[in-house]
Order: sequence, then structure tokens, then C-alpha cells
Amino acid sequence: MKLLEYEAKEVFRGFGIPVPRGKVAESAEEAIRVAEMIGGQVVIKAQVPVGGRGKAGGILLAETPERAGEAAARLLASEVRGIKVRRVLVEERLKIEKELYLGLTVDRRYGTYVILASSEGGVDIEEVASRTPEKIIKQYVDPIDGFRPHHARWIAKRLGFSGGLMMRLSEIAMRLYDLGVEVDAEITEINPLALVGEDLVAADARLNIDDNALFRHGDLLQRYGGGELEGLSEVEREARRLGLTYVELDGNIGIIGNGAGLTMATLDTVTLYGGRPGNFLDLGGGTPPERVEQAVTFLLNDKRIRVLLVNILGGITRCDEIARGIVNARLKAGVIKPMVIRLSGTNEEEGIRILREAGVEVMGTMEEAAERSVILAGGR
Amino acid sequence: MKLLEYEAKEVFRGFGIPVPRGKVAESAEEAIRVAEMIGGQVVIKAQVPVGGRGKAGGILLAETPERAGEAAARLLASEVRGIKVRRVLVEERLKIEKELYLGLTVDRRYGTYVILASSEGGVDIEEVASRTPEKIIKQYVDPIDGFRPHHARWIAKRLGFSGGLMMRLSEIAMRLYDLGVEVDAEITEINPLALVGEDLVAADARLNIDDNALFRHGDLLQRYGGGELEGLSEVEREARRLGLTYVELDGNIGIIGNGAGLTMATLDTVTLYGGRPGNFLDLGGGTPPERVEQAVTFLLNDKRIRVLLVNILGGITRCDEIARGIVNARLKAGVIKPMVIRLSGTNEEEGIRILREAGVEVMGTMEEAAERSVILAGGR
Amino acid sequence: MQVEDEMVRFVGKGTRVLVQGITGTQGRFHTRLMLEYGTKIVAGVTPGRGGGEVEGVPVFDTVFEALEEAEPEASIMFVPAPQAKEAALEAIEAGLNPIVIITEGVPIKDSIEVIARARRRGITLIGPNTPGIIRVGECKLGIMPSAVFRKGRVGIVSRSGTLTYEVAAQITRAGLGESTCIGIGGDPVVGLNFIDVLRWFQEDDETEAVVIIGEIGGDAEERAAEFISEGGFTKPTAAYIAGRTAIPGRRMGHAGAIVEGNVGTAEGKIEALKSAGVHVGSLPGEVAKALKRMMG
Amino acid sequence: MQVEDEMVRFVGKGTRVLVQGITGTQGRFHTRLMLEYGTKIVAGVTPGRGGGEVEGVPVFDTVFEALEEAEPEASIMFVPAPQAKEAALEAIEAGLNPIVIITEGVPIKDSIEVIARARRRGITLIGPNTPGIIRVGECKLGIMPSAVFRKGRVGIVSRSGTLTYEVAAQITRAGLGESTCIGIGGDPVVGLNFIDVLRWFQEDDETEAVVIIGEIGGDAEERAAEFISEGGFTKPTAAYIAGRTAIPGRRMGHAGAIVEGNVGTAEGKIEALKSAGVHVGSLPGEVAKALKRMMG
Repeated sequence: MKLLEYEAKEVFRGFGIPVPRGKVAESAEEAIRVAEMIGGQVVIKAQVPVGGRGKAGGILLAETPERAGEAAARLLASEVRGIKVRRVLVEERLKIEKELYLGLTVDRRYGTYVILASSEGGVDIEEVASRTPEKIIKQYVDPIDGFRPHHARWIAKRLGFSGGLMMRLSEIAMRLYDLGVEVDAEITEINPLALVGEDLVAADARLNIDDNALFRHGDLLQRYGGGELEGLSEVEREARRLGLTYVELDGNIGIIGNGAGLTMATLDTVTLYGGRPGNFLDLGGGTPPERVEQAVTFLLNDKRIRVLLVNILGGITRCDEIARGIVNARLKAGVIKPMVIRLSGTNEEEGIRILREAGVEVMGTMEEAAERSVILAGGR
Repeated sequence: MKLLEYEAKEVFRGFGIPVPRGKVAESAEEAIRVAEMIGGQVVIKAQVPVGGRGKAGGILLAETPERAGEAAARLLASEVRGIKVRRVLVEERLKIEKELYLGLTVDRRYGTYVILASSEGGVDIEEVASRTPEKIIKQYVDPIDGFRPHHARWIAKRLGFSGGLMMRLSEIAMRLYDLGVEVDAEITEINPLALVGEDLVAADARLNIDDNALFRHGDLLQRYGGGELEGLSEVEREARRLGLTYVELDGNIGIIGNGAGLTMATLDTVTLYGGRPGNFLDLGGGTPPERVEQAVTFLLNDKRIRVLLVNILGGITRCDEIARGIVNARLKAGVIKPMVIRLSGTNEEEGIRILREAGVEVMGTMEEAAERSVILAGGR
Repeated sequence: MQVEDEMVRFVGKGTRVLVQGITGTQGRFHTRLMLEYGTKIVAGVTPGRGGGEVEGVPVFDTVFEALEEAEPEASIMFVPAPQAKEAALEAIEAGLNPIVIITEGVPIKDSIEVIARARRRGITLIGPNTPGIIRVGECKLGIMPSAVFRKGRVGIVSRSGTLTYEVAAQITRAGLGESTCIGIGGDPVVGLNFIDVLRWFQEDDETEAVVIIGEIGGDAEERAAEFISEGGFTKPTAAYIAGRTAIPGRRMGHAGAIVEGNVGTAEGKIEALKSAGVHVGSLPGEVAKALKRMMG
Repeated sequence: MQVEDEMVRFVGKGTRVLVQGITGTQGRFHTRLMLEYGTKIVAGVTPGRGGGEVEGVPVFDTVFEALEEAEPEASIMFVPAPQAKEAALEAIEAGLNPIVIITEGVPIKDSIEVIARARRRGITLIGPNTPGIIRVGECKLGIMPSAVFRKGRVGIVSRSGTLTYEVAAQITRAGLGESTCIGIGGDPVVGLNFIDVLRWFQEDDETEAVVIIGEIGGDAEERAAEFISEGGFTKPTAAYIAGRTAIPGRRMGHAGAIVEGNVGTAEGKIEALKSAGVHVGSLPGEVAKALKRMMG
């Protein structure tokens, strides 16, 4: 679950990380009121769940409340990187002397959390990492011993700080870690962490929460569950609502598989044969027939999709149940689209019989099925 | 810091441990209202910070609200084990089928937390421990691995439970542990843990918090800091207010030392010579002169005290400062009591000179000083 | 922080197995299938269900009791994700080895802790989110359909589930057969990596050639390629990598299958493996054919 | 749970010492006194004060930096109680050994964690709430007034502070002198117990006889008596136990000095030690006299 900037800052503030004074606004009028409350120059930032907003024109400055209102109105009428802006964050403009980077993420190789820090903040950290890797400090966290204040101080020292600022920076790093671990974050990021006089302020904030851990963060899900939907298309939102593991692609062959790897392989095979997959849709394991019916119906209703390819390798999943789900969806949908099915595994013969009787094409291998779907979609 | 039963139950409830329905009352009228709210039979329990209230008549039953009012009135007019009852807890009467014991404490030998459990609850657990030690289950907690649900289940199984009840009991043990560790408890105890039908309820609750950890439990100190004062005498309360490490004893020789061991040794030596110490008062290390003055004044004002014995071994503590504190206290107090001082260590000569000039007796050793104080107090 | 060389411990014909979460739908179903395959399941654990039986296997409330009564050596877990961490820590404390965590959807924080603790105790942890491990013809601690396997000399190591069955089926159909198949799991953080398994395959006399089945996300395949380049693994190797059509930044089904920035692309992995001399097939069928050629 | 036999590590003439919390009032004061005594203090740590000096000793922000620059082996801590845990964990991670925690008022939960982690790393932890350790004439890691000690052959192990100085002064006055004096600390949970120290004194050639200074609370003295009875310690031993006049259930100054139920009374301890053949004095002066007799 990805939080929007203003949501992430709300969480940061709760953990004692300093953030700029500011408030979210959904209209020009609101933006004016916030700017008046803050006083002085303000920044108006589009609240969309994508990076690089600055370059894309999603961040504006204003000298007066009136100008803030105008800027907000402009952003609220626009799209940033293809996403409609529904909210802006109006914040005090900081007198930034230096921009740092501070982040917490999971390191796959060592299987643990890692704190990343750099004196080169305010820019894309991946660029810094590839251009000047020596400017990124990595502090791996021992999962049993934890991240301790002296580790945080050591990071701050390596960034070149001493005295009170070193202590404040290490304090923020500790809180960032505590926050990230407490809320099961995949990524917790402050970029830039702004040096303003003797203070450090999280000028931007990013917080992605592990979807698998949401069962224990009902409060966060309730409060912030809506934000990332704004980055999704209409179809993806509908898929999310139905609980489908779905990713939209720009082709015309609808693809359903069971298991992430197999579904990806199906996409790849279609592409190899010159087709263009319209989506990724993974049924997972042990799918009940209703779920299959739902998934098929979902793609039948998607106007972009011309051909449907279903690739099932049954282990726990029973092929006859899959077949029934497909047939039911076809009957009820009222939409006729060519379908190519590949079924293999438990109760395979029965499944194939059901499909053939309903007039659906069944192929023996993934490769054949993929090739056939490309032909039905009209080739390359 | 010792919490009263109703306070401990409030904390328990917050951690999801089931407690009986009930409320504290400070008058008979309040008790009647609580009993009406509960309905049916109720128990009225004196809220005093001592054990064995039942035997001492501090727990009464009532069939009706009126009777509850009478019982509350009776308790509120009485003393339990020498302590005036200021509050009673009015609770639903439980239909108890079995009484268990469940507690968390610190094991000094292994330097870790230990969960104690017994199927013999509702009685003094120390008696059970000495009479039938095999009836007490001890589960030591590895400080790094922690107390885990399967440890809790294993306790419940050894108490003879299975199925749902085993799960509920282990859940309560987990919460007891979480609570105890979270609030830095020295002792967290449910005795009895009552089996009521298919439910388990903490019929009594005990919670002592590590005084050394109160710096991180300002909320608890604020809320529950008053309760244990009720177990103290007037003089002890005053000592607490002054921040003195003081314990009242029943003799007439007032004793001040620096360091717990030395002060205890001074008491022991006085007793050995046939005297009766009136208190324990430990100044600790590196005491400023004002503190010495305060401590001396405190004992001069205590009418029970006939002679004052001060035994100081200066390391960080400077003997001249101690001497000045003593002389100042004497001058200001307006109370003349015999004093015997033993001073040794840093700036010893100067300290002795100051005292001798002020007409205070100074002895060379602890033994001499103790002996002299006993004589001045009038012997045995 | 250092990653220690660890001894990997797998399973064989006589391995005494505990099933954690044996009374759930998945647990019951696969306990039956594993027993049918010949796996020696000696006990099950479901807290609160102790005293019963599943498919003739006694069920206990705690691993400790199961240990006392039935002396299992290894564990396979079908415990729901919210309880997976505690179940795994229980198995670790009991010293069971290996521990196979089938459960999908385990929070990454929990996996990190469980894996670290297993490592400290020298315990091999397979998963989470894995189809498990099968020693073909001997013992199965997993959920893979046994029909796709036939005893042979190809070792399979994979981050995937059904895709593994697809590849295995093609290998079997090509007349080759498998020795051991291990799913390391589709999560970003898992107990075993490709290198651990390759090291084991290198020593395993029953394995003549190996297939690596990878996916987008992370750099486990690149590291495996490096290991092979450096001569750590010398048997004939083929590979298949899924996700060439994935969109960066989007999770493709598995929690671990995501391209972040330039890290974790299928192209990068394929390139690395090819440079290491691994035959990378564009289709699962090509993998089987390549193996057949290599094994001559 | 098992308590392992642990090798106790103490200090000597050349031991390179780090002072944690060196810039506080206590830290500065005792750094001066320890230096005067001849202790080789090579570095100090106070977070946020790195770069300065105290009594000519360089101050660092982290133990890690001190380790790099000054190579200390042991640590003594004057850190305030709320920060004591983290400071100790830092010293443990750095592998300093022994670690002496002078700090009084450390929450028991923090002590439990610190001691457990030190034990896992095989580090000797002295305290908390201890006057420290002194090798008379060689090295002092503590706050005891050095004037009361004179080089001799009596070892002292104590749960107390000033009472220890009292007893030491009497021993010195009796013309005996001390070899090593160790305060194990007055808290309920401490890093060392009497037995650990007795075991060390047994092997220490400079120590001919030993004094145990105990207090009410816990059963550390009873266990020491048992250890002596079983022949674990065989040198002449005297003891003094404070708190015969204590009231059960009331804390007598020290966090650890409390009689709970029938556990921890002075009578019980005195009885146990006497049965083990230890001479227990009723007055500190008697202890010195008894030692003089025993050492002929």
C-alpha cells in the first residue's frame, strides 16, 4: 500500500519526525485558507502516487495566498504523469541549506532491513547509486540485535555531521527505523531531508506498506487505503475491488494463468510469438470455480481485449472446475470473444470434455495456446 | 510502585485480560450505585496495598445493593492490617469452579523473567511453593528469544488444560507477559485466575512496577502514583515527598548512613549493642550538604527519635560538607537531641573539626559510634 | 553484516516429518498426498486441536509435545500467514531441520526475523511461499503435483510454483526425469538462495544437470550466474526466466516479482546467466531440449 | 534454561580502558581519580561531545570510533540510567571485555537484556550499581576510594559500596591488605555472582583468603555457601552480611536488598555460610580479626 505524501507525513509526524507546516487542500479556496494560516511563501504540491513530480510540473511556488489559490487551481485541473490531481499539499517554503537522503528498505540479498543515507539528497537516489555509489551509506540491520542509537550516530558521522546536528540526524534515523518496522513498511524514505538552520525537516516523505502485513494494520488501511488507487486505471481499480491479482498492459490478448511465474511465462510466450498481452491476471492456487468465472467475465467485459488465453496447470486446482467456471462466464457474459484454453493436471480429461462440448478451443501446450491466441488476435 | 487492585485491573483490562465487572467506590452511596449497575450478588473489597485481605476481613459479600452499601460503609470505617480503608472495589460475584495462579516475576538467579503457574490458586503462592513445589510450573523466558505463544500453550497443557480452554489460558499468559514487560513490572500476578464456566477471569490482580523504570512511564506514575502511599505511615509519606530513601522502624535511635549496605550494617551494629533503630535512612553517594541538612532535620523533627547516629564513609562524599549540613540542621531545627557522628574519608579532619567546634560528638569507628548512641538512648 | 556459508540440509527417504497446520484444508489435503508419495509423516501440530488425528497422523498442541512423542526431524508448514512467524519460531526452537514454509503472504518483517533466527541455529529454511522440496521417488515435503515428475538426473531449483511444474513436465516428457526439485520461494526474502542449492547440487551424485527457474525482481539469478562464472558450480545448467513483459514498478503476482528501477529485469538476468555459460530458453520446451543435448 | 559456565575476564596493569559517559560530573571526576591510580584510560565516549578531551583523554561520539582510534579493551560506564542500556549494548557489540556498569537505577528489564547479550558474546559484565573493580596497586575500574586499600593477599567480593570500603579499611588497618576487590552490584539482577568471582579467586595466585560481603535479598550468598561446601572454593573465607534488622517486604536502599517471604533473610545467609565453614562476623571489625587468625 502506497501512501500519498501528505498521508506519509501524517504518519511521520506521529513518530516525531519533523515535517513542514502544511495541510492538504482539495480546492483553490481551501488552498488559500491554508496559505493564509501558514503565512509567507508556500509550496503547492500535487498529491499523486508517482515520483518525479517536480520535473513533471507537479510542484509550484507561491508568494501570496492568492497566488497559492491560483497554483492549486492549476494543479487540480491537470494531470501529473498521466494521473489526475485530486488533492494538493500546501506547505511552508523551507529555507533549505542542504538536502540529504535518508531511507529504510529491505535488502533481499542479506534478508534484512537496510538504512540508506546520502549527503546527495533531493535527487533520484537510484541515479546517485549508479553514478557515485560511494556517496551512499548503507547500514545493514541485524534482525536480532536491531538498529540501535549508536548505529544511527555512526551514519550521521559518516555523513559529516557532529555535535547537536549529528544527534538530531541520528534521532531522526532511529525514528524512521522505528516507524518503518512498526508499520511493516517496504520503503520509508525522506528525500530530501532538509537542513534548515540548525533543524532537519522531512521536506518530502514516502511510505509503502507491505500488503501482506495489512491484516495487522487495520487502522492504516482504513485511513490511507484510498491513496494509491489514484495511480490505477479504472479497470485496475475494478480488479482491485474484485480482489484480482491484475496488472494492466497495453495489448489486446487477455491472459489468465494460475501462479505468478506461469502467468508471466504465458505473457512472455505470447510476446515471443508476436502477440501483445493486454494484462497479467494470476488466479493463484486452489481457485474455486466462482473465482474463475469472475476473472473470465472481468476480461470479457474489457473492451480492449480481443482474445482470451487461459493457461492452467492444475495441482490443487481442479481442471474440471476451471472448465465449468469458463463456460459459465461465457454463457452469462453475453459477449462473444475468441478463447484459447490450455488445461493440464488434475481432472484434465473432464475439463477438456466440458470445454470442447461448449465449443471452446483447447490446446495441449502453453506454446500452442499462445501461438493460437496470437493468430486469433490478428497476428502482430 | 505498587498499584492497588482496582488500578491493576484497569491496566489488565487495557491489555485484554478479562477482569470481573466492577468499579471503585469511596462511599456507601457510590457502592450502592455500582452494585445496582452490576445487579445480583456482589463482592466488596477493601483497596489497601497489602496481601491477605480476605483473612483480615477486608473482603465482604452482599446479596443486594443495600447490603453492599452497608458492607462498604463498614469497610470504609475500618482498618485492614493497620491501614485505613479509603476505597472499596465493588464487583460482580463470580461463580468460580476452579482457582488457578498465574504470575510473572524476575528470577534473580537466572537473571530473567519467569512465568509461574499453578492449579492451586487463590491461596498464598509462597505457601504452595514451600509445601508442594511440584504444583508450581516455572517457565523461564530467554531474554533474547522472548516468551512465545507455544511456551504459553505448554504452560496451559501442563496445568492440565486442552482445546479452547488451553488456548484461552495461554492467551492470558501471553498478555500477562506482554503487560509485565511493557510496563516494566517487577511482579504481575493473577491470584486467583478464576475458571467461570468456559471463561477465565482475573479475580484478583497485583502489579508492582520497577521504580527505576518510572522515568519512561510518566502516564502510569501520574495515574497510579498515589496508591501505595496508603500503605505508608505519615512519617514515611513525608520522607517520600522529600525524596529520602527511608524505612520506618520501631526504635528510638535515628540512623543516617551513606550507602545501603553501610546503613544496614549501622542498624545491625546498633541492634547488636542492644539499641533499637528507629529508621533506615540512606543518603546515597555524592550527597550535597543541603540534602544532609534535610535528612538530619527530618529525623530531629521525628518525636520517636531520641538519639541521632550519622555514619558516613566519604569517597565521593566530602566529610566537611556532611559536617556543615549537620551543624546547619542543628542550628535551624530548634530541637536539641543527642547526636553521635562517625566521619571517615575525604576531608575527614576538616569535618571533625567543624563538628567538634559545634559541640557534636565524633567517634572514630562505626562500632564506637553505635555503642555510644545506645548508651545515650538509655541502653536496651 | 556477513552472510555465513551455511550447510544446507534437505530430506530423504527416512526423514521423519512434522506437519504444522495439519488440520486446515490445505494441511489435510497435502498430508494425504505426501503420505501417498511415501513421505514419513509422524506428527501434526495445530494449537487447540491436540489429541486428534489426520489421515492416521497424531495431532499435538505444541511442537514440543510432538517432539517428545513422535521425534520428527523436519517440518512443513501450512499455517495461515498471520500465525506463520510464531509457528516457525516454534519449529526453530525445537531444532527441526529443514523447515519448509508453504504459506503465502507472510509479512516480510516476519520472514526477516524467522530467517535470521533459523540461520543462527544453523537450520535450513525453505520458503516462505514455496511449493516445497521433492526428492523424486523418495520423499515430498511440498505441494507439487507428483505426476509431473519421474526419477531422473535433472535437478530443478526455482522461485516459482506452477511454472516449475510446467518445466518439470516438459523435462519428463523429453524422457529425462528429475532427481530433486526445490522451490526457494517467490517472496523478496526467503531462507535459501540459488547459490545454496547449486552448492548442494554440485555435491549430489544423483544430479547430473540443473535447471534454474527464475523470475524478475532482485538479483538472485545474477548472483547465481556469478557463482557459476567463478566455478562454484560446474554441472551443465539451463535456465528459464519469467517476466520479460513485466512493467517496472508493478508487482507481478509474487511479492518478490517486481522490477525496481533498473534492478531485477528479465533481460539483466538472462544476460548474466548466458555470460556464465548457462543455456537460457525462451520457452519452457527449449529448456528441456537444451538439457537433452547437454546430457547427451 | 541453562546458565553456562563462563570465563570471567578482569583487568590488570596494562588494560586499555574506555570511559563511557566521560563528560558527566561523575565521569570526569572518576576519570581523574582512575588515571591518578594508574589506570590506562585511552578513550572516552559521550554522544554529541566527540572531538573534545577530558583530563587529556580523547572523547568520541561512538564506541566504534574510539575502538578504531584508541583500541580500548575494557569499558567503565558512568552513563545515566535511562541511557545505560544502549551504551552497554554498544560496548557489547564492540566486544569490550569486561564492561563495568557503575550506573545506579538501571531498570531491571534493561539489565536483563544487557546481561543476556553480554553472556551470548562471552563478555564479563560487572554491575550495574557496582563500585567497580580494583586490582590493588595496578588498575582501578571503579569509584572506590583508593586510600582504604593497600596491596595484600585478601580478595574481597561484595554486593555493597561504602560497606565494602568500611571492611577494606578494617582489613588494611589490621595490617593485611587486599589483592583484588570486586563489587558485583546491589541490583537484583547483575552480571556476575559470588560464585563467578570465587572461581576466579581460587585460581588467582595473589589471593590467599577471601571476604564475602553480602546483604539481604535473593539467594546469591546461599549459593556461594553451597559452592564452597561442595569444594568449589577452598581458600580461607570470612563474610559479613548486612541487614539483620531489615523489615520483610521493604526495600533497604538497594533495589536488590529486600526480604521476600522467607527468602533473602540475613539469618538464612549467615546460617548457610557458617555451615559451609565460612567465618561470619557480626561486626566488620570481626571479619578483619578472623582473617588475621586464618592467614596466620
